Amino acid sequence: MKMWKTLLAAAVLAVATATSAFAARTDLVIGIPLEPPHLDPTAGAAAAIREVTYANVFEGLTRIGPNGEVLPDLAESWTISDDGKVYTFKLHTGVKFHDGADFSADDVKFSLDRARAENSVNAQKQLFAAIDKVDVVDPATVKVTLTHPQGSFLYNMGWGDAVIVSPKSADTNKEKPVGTGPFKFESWAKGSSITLLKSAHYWGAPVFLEKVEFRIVPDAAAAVPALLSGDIQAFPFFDPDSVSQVKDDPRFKVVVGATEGETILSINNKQPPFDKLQVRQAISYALDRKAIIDGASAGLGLPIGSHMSPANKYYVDLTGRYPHDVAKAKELLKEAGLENGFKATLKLPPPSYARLGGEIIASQLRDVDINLEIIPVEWAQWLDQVFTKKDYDLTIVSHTEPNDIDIYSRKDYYFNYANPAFNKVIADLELTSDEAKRKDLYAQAQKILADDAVVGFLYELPKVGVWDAKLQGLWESAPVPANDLTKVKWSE
Amino acid sequence: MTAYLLKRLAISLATLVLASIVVFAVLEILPGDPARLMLGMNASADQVELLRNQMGLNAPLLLRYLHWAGGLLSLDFGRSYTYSVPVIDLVRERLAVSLPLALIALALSTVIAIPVGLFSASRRGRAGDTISMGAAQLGVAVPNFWFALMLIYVFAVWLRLVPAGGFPGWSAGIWPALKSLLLPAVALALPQAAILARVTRSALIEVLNEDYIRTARAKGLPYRAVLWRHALRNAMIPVLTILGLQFAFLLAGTIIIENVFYLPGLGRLVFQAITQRDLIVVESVVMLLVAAVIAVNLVVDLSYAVVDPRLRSRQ
Amino acid sequence: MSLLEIENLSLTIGDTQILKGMELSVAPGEVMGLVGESGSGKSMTALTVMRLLPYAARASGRVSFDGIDILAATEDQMCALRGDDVGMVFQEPMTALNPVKTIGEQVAEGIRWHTKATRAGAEERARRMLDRVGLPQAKFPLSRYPHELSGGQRQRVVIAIACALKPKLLIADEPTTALDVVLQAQILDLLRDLVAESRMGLLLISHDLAVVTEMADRITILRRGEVMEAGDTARTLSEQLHPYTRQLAQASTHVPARARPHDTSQGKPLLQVEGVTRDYPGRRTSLFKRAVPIRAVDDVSLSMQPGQSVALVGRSGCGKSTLARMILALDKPSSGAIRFRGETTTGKSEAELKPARRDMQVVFQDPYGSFDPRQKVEKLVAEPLHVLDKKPTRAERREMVAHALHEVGLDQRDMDKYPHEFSGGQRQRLSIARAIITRPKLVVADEPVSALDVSIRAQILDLFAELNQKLGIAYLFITHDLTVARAITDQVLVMHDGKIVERGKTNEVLDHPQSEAAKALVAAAPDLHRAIARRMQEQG
Amino acid sequence: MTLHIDIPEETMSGILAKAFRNTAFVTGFVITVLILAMALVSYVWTPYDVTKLVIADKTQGPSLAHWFGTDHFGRDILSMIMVGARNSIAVALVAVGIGMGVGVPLGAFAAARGGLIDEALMRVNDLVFAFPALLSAIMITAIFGPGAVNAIIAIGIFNIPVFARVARAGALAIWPREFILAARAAGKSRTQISIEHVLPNIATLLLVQGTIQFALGILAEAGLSYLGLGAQPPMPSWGRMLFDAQTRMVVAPWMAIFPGMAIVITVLGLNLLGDGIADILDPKSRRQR
Repeated sequence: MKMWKTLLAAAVLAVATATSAFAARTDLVIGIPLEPPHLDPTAGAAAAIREVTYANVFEGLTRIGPNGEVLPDLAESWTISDDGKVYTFKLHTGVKFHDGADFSADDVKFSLDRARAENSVNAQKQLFAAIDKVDVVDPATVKVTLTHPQGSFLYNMGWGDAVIVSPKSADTNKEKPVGTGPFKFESWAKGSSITLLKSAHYWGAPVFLEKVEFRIVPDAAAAVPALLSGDIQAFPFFDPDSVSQVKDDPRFKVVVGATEGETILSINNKQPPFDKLQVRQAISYALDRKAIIDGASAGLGLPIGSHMSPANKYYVDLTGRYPHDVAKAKELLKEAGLENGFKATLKLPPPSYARLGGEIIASQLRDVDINLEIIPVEWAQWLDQVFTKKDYDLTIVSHTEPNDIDIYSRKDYYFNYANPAFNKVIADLELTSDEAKRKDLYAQAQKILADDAVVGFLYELPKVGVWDAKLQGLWESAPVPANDLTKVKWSE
Repeated sequence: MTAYLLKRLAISLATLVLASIVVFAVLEILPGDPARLMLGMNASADQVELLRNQMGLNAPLLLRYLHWAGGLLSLDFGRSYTYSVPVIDLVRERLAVSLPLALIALALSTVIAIPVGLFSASRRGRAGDTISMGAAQLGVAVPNFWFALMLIYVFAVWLRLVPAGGFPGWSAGIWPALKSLLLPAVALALPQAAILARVTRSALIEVLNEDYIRTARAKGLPYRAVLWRHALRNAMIPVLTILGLQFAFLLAGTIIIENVFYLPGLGRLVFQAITQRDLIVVESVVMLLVAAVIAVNLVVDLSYAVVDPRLRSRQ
Repeated sequence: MSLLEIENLSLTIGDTQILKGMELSVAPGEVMGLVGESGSGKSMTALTVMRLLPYAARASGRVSFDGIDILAATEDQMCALRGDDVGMVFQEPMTALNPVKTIGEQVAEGIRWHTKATRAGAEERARRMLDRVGLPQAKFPLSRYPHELSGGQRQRVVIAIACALKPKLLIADEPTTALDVVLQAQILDLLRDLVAESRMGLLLISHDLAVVTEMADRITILRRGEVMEAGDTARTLSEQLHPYTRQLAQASTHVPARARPHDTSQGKPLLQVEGVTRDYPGRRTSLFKRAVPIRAVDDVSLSMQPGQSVALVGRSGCGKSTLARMILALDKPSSGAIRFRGETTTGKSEAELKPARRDMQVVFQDPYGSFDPRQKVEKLVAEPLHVLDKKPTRAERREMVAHALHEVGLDQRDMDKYPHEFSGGQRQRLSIARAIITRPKLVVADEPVSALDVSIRAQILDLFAELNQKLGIAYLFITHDLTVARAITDQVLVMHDGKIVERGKTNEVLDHPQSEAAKALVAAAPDLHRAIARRMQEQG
Repeated sequence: MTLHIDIPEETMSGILAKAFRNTAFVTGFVITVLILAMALVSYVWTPYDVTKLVIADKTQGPSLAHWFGTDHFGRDILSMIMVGARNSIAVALVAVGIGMGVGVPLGAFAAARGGLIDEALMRVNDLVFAFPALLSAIMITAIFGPGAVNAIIAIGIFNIPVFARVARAGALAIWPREFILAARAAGKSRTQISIEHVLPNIATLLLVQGTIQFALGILAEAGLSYLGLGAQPPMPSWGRMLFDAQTRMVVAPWMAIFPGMAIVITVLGLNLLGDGIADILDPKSRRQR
């Protein structure tokens, strides 16, 4: 009896302190699922690096906006030569790095040259492949010359990998990132959290938050109680599978946005019997996308029929190409001489979309007598066995890079798919700048992939954000991996 | 005694060396390339090879073992592949969570278990004994991670008394830090306390059947005095053994609990490091844990001698 | 008026009746001997007086001590009595002391508890008490732990604890049973002196009639929880009015009827032991010094003729059991040689030993520990058949077992039973059946009767004698009990500190010992006739 | 380490009569038999097909149709617990088998030989003990990939030193007995003695340890499955069910509660059974009853 009283008293006290803290709040704890290996976006591929630093600590010449548009950033404006090969950037003045160093055109040249150098460890070197040379015109002007025109150059310069760093701090950015952004790095408790503080001398529009903590919560299981108990106020990348736990709670806002993540059932096109078109098509017919989306993604996410996000302007709806049709699938298998079905493996990387989706797909393919052995793998093994060595039958993965339909034309890519007709379309695209023609070429490309049933196209990975209902200004979608906090504030 | 001590030390060292070879060999056959993992899907084979060279992954096996083992001796554990900071720094940060957690859990389980064991042993066969040992049986049977889940939903989500997980760091102040270790410590301690209580009880019952207990009773000491002055100390040896095992278990076996509460402890570090193929971290932490187990065993062995004078004069 | 008065005491533990209408009294300064065989309830009587009975025990009747009704006393009252007015000494000195406390603490503890003395005061009294029981401060400081003392020394500490507060009554439950005869004599002397000094009443519990006769003024003879006879020691034992008393007395001094000793001079010796030494690795005193080995058997030579019965006697720890094991080829000598039937057994492999094993068998002391409880008698008794060259068929084997059982006086149907279905004496018969089934030439018997009650002991000795006559088996009897040696052997070897210090015809050596060791053994050995005679003499 | 073994001297019927008066034994026995029966029944009948996903029925609470509710794929939780019992029992049982099969001969051999061989075997034992078991199990499954078979190996390996230690300690307590000496005097070899006399006398000790390791094996399997390293879908496993449940605790607590209780009850039953056996066969505890 006495114990209960004490407990109650403690509870009241806890609630009281929690409420008083709400007045004029300027701090925020954001949950992120993965810990960044380090904090230098120019030296690693991990999305987690960008989820902490992009637009907050580091800035580039341009930046990507909440809806995937290209916006000026450190470059206040630019001009493009008529042949499309020379870009002249006009830079903001009075910009300082967090360590007090002045920002100038020299830093831009340093950063771009460093990224494309021979020994560069930049994870996206192809972004800079078109650059021929970088010239400093004056401290506030930079001229970039390309070897050939590149439609996506300004977009490329908005990637996290292309941010501008200072020569003084470039080598130490992994541990102590120094950029020009509105927040400066404060501390990193490894395995636990990363703290940023408002930067005193930010050149742009002032931000609202004083202190931001990125708390690392790898398990969806831990995320829910952390959110419910108020320890963490925002999960911009929430596991869709857990949404049901909070969606009816008025304290929280659930925001579903789009990503560039085409979630697909990847097929090893050279591995018999998957080298037979009928088999791949049979698989496509056997898949029930609605059940997969309901079961693996809480009903969130749009079905796709080819490798293109429905939010993309080049998107063509091909979801009707392979309706869920078990009889048809069985017929195709019979044509392929596999009326008794066959066995295969399904290697699943850790994310819940893969693990849950895999169970459902295995159950669906069992209906057409394809028996899948599920082999869960860690990312390291997946990259090694599936991606590099192509030692797999089937796998599920989300390709989150934007506009990446060209991967099907890459030599030795892990799909083991080679179609000269498709390769030609992609090659033509590189050289075509006419919008109408491009649109047509993209449509062709999508159609070829669908017809060939290269992989099982499942759905567009939703970006589910869950945060405190009083929080404003977080991105709804994720055109690039980022947690842009420049406009985030607490409502009273 | 000195000879015994030296012999024990020598055996411990030999075990450590053997363990280091086993650890190194096991991790060699772990599939997955750390360099590829660091660079991601878009990097070329050349880039991966470049990084492998930089990380020293292409050196001959023996050389790498000697380099690593030599480093261990001088407390230089190398640099983490994924974090690119010295492993020793990582370990130090994580120990600041795991060590207090293990100690609190151990203290908690001892404080609960010993009195329950004493109570139960002295009321052998009566209702109090049956009830407390029934509870202990239940405690042994509950998986600690399931218990942890239940605790979170009751105390963190429903009652909101303590955080659901995470660790604010000692810099946030002693109390908030301790508060966030409270639930994990309870989740760890209760099943351990159940085991310890059972061991305490049976050790005491064993001792209470000894002749010298009768001698003490024949001196006119009341039962309670005999229990405290004569029985408890003699029953300490099995209890100490279990305590030693538990400390080792708590330091290393917290992997699951640290995952449930997303505490940045040693257990989670090594779990993550395995999945991320941060081999150097795995190797170092496993060695550290093995060393801790061996050291604890040594300490337990020596504490036997403190408890039992017969062992002080053995070889 | 009596100090302790037990009237019509009955005791049950669970469903088992332990004591029935027990009567006993002890007057101040009197020594009362309580005699009985195992299971007679004598220890339970002592525990009833101390009120230290097991949980499930129920006592009725009347026990009064110094005017206090013990059975009705509260636990607090009992605590005040125990250790202060009543002290108790137990049988097993090795386990009666708390191993983790110093002897000083253990003696002083009761003193402090009852007198509320200061630590220093209690320690001073403890020191004086230990000095009194023969453990002077100079050699045995209070800071010694029990494991640093020998069995006899530990029993002195237990006595010091019991007598520390000069109790009115001292209860000694088989205080010397676990000790060898020489130590037994010393401890009994000590008890006698302590009792006389402070006019304590002493309740001495023992299975050994001779010990009780030497010590007690009056005796009570107990059998299966009932008093058979009680009264003045000398008169009771000399008159032996009650048949059970007579039976006990006769069994204690029983000598099997034996024909004249075999002619031992003829032929080749059966067993020859030549210069055998056995060292055990000793304890290292320092890391840098080599451990000094402990020499258990030191340059022993002996020889036995076929059919001869030889006793190997000595105090505990003198090396006699080690020697026996080496003779049985269960242990290897460090140096020297053993020849059996003229062939060397030392350094041979188990396969090479098979012929020797056939002719050499063993009987152990503990009738309970020497049988695997998981096997039936048939298999156990047949075990030595393993060494036969030709494996007997099952029918043959049963035949042989049946025959062996018959020879030791057991029924052949017993072969389908498990060992726990037999009593201690029957088990020792089984043990002998096992030993003779291969018709061996030599049986080594290691204290074969010392764990048995006197009446059973007499029967087993008869059996040994009979088999010796019938089968011509030679015996090597290992014992510390001179009455056994006298009863059944022709020759005796006296062993001391690993060496054989005296040898000769049994009667000659025991009647006229020459060596110090033999003299001490003979002097200390309790002898019922002698004790009765002395009692009679004292009383005139 | 010294160990005291009291060898009960009783007939089988006496032991059985005693067993059925022992509450712990009876309770443990009944629970264990029920769980085993449940696992066996699941081979021929379960309320629902556990390999059939019915997404439309997902996360339904307990009802008459689904006594323990349904999971996130609409599968019947009662059916999954029944089938999952198979997996838990199989993994733990085989792991105990591995531990006994390798550990007991090793321990008995070490005790019989003594000397350097004993020392060396025990040092290897210490080496295995020095590795935190769960961590090593994680590494083993990381090398060979997760799955029921690898879980068995990982748990089984750590059972070996446990049984080796128990068998050695038990055998060391038996070896100085006089009946062993008698057998040696009868010319039996060490191996013969180990098989004929030592092993039968430490069998009860091993049986008790076996039930303990069985229970621990079920807990360990649950832990590994909870980390996603145990049995893989579509084969249901209790630990995996908890893993799936933990992200749905708010909306579907039954998904966590029932499999958790299944584990608790099974482990409790086995521990009670082991305690009961130890109680019945230990004369020392009997004395007080």
